[in-house]
Amino acid sequence: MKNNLLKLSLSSLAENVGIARMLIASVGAQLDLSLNDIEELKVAVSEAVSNAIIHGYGNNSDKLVYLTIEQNSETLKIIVRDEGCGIADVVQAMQPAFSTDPERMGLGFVFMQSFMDDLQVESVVNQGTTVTMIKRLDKIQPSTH
Amino acid sequence: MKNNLLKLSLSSLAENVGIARMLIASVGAQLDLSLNDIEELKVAVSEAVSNAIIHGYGNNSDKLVYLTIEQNSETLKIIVRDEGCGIADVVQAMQPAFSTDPERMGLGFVFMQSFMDDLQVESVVNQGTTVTMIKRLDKIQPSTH
Amino acid sequence: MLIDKKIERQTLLLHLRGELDMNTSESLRQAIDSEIERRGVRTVILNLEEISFIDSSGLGVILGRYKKLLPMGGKIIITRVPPHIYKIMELSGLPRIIQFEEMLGQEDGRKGKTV
Amino acid sequence: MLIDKKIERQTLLLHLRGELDMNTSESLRQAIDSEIERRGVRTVILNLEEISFIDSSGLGVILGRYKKLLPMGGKIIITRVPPHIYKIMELSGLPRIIQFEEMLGQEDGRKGKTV
Ligand SMILES: Nc1ncnc2c1ncn2[C@@H]1O[C@H](COP(=O)(O)OP(=O)(O)O)[C@@H](O)[C@H]1O
Ligand SMILES: Nc1ncnc2c1ncn2[C@@H]1O[C@H](COP(=O)(O)OP(=O)(O)O)[C@@H](O)[C@H]1O
Repeated sequence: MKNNLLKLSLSSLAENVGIARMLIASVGAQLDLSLNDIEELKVAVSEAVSNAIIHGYGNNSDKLVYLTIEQNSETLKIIVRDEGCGIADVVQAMQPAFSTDPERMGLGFVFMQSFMDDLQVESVVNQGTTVTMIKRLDKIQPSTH
Repeated sequence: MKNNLLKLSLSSLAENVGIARMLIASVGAQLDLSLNDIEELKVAVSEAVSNAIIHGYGNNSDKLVYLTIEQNSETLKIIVRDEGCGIADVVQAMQPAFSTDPERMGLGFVFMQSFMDDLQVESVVNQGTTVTMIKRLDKIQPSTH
Repeated sequence: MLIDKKIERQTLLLHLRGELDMNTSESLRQAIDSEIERRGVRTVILNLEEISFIDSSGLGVILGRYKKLLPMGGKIIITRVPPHIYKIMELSGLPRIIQFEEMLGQEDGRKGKTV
Repeated sequence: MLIDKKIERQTLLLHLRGELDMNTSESLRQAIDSEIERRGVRTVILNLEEISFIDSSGLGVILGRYKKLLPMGGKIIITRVPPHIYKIMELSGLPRIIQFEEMLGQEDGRKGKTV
């Protein structure tokens, strides 16, 4: 499998979250991952892109979210970046059930963490947030379908 | 329908042509275009991205192809750009059945032209090619399914 | 997402189709809340059989409806959840709080546990 | 794309599934050419019933096989083309050169013209 690089910048529209998921699903299918692994990658990407739109940009649709997918033989690296409000306390933000929005569950980072092998969050207040997630491909069983 | 901007840079891999098609198909579905219109957009994008990989980059997979989709209420603009070998004579290249590859049909530009309302090709030898295609959305009947 | 609605007395039955994410969960919230307020609905049954995707935005709206109905003496019941959707729900802890019925099996349509 | 192969004497029947583009057309070319060369196949029948996409790369490989078989006294026949795929093929002029059989109708599976 050749190395692959896909970079998608997308308007911060709710409709585009599905497009971001589809992109990672296609890469997962190219890699012949199982449906279960693809499902998990979709959830992780969905959470990170939703956070960028909802929290980073406060649902302002004029902004851009940056999704990078970098794949080599060992790893699939997914980077979701926004140039939004940033997170003052990343450790607190990543706590299960912590949310600054009473209507939300505070499970976004929990899902990203559960479904990926590594999760890094870098954030600067008023400059933006970068979420880097890694899935190790050498640990994954190839799909049997 | 809000304006939307999607920019995808993708490694010049044959596998990625399907990803480019899927991106335009998703945008078409968001816009509630008919299956027939979506099919035509897919062919146009497929031709332009294939040309960038095959002709622009001579199938060298280390390069990047740039796909931009810009949508407002009146138009859907699709730009496919490469930084490859360029085209010396664009008018000749766009002739039906003209191809520099004896195994190919020379129909790529014909398809792009047939399926889009406007097609512009700019190219500089050794610098690359930019194909700009426009679909007018005000002319399209909304889908009935 | 498509929402198919049926109301019988104080029970609202919603059959959902498609993806339940930040883009679509708002319309689910509205569909439920408006019936609670306008028609006094107290039991909401969500048939998730044809849901193909869910994330924390979708789960949040379901939990939010549970929280809204509870003090009114109402309840929410989730039925016919496909296995891959159930996995995500389990991770969120929702099945410990909300009533699940008629679970769908991995391969066939056999009935599973009724919590 | 998946290629399902059957050979009977000098006839090769290929049932194709999926998308026929620059990524997959090369394997179709190889599948046909190797049978022409190794087993002396002279008639190639392509069943396109389950092809969901085609562009000029896919059409080029089909035309190329036609050109290869012609001087050998061979031929290529295309069967069961879905309407939206046929539209693209028509634009390329392929149906004026290559034999099409058992066309699929717009809605039902009724047989259409046999060119
Ligand atoms: N991209 C982001 N920009 C700004 N704040 C963020 C971002 N992502 C997450 N946060 C903050 O972290 C908190 C927890 O995020 P998360 O675990 O995804 O839960 P939820 O989205 O349900 O609130 C959010 O409530 C928000 O305050
Ligand atoms: N992105 C590109 N970079 C360089 N040359 C190109 C590019 N796109 C098209 N061409 C040239 O234009 C010709 C005609 O293109 P097209 O109509 O798509 O037919 P085909 O791809 O079948 O050759 C090609 O054979 C090639 O020489």
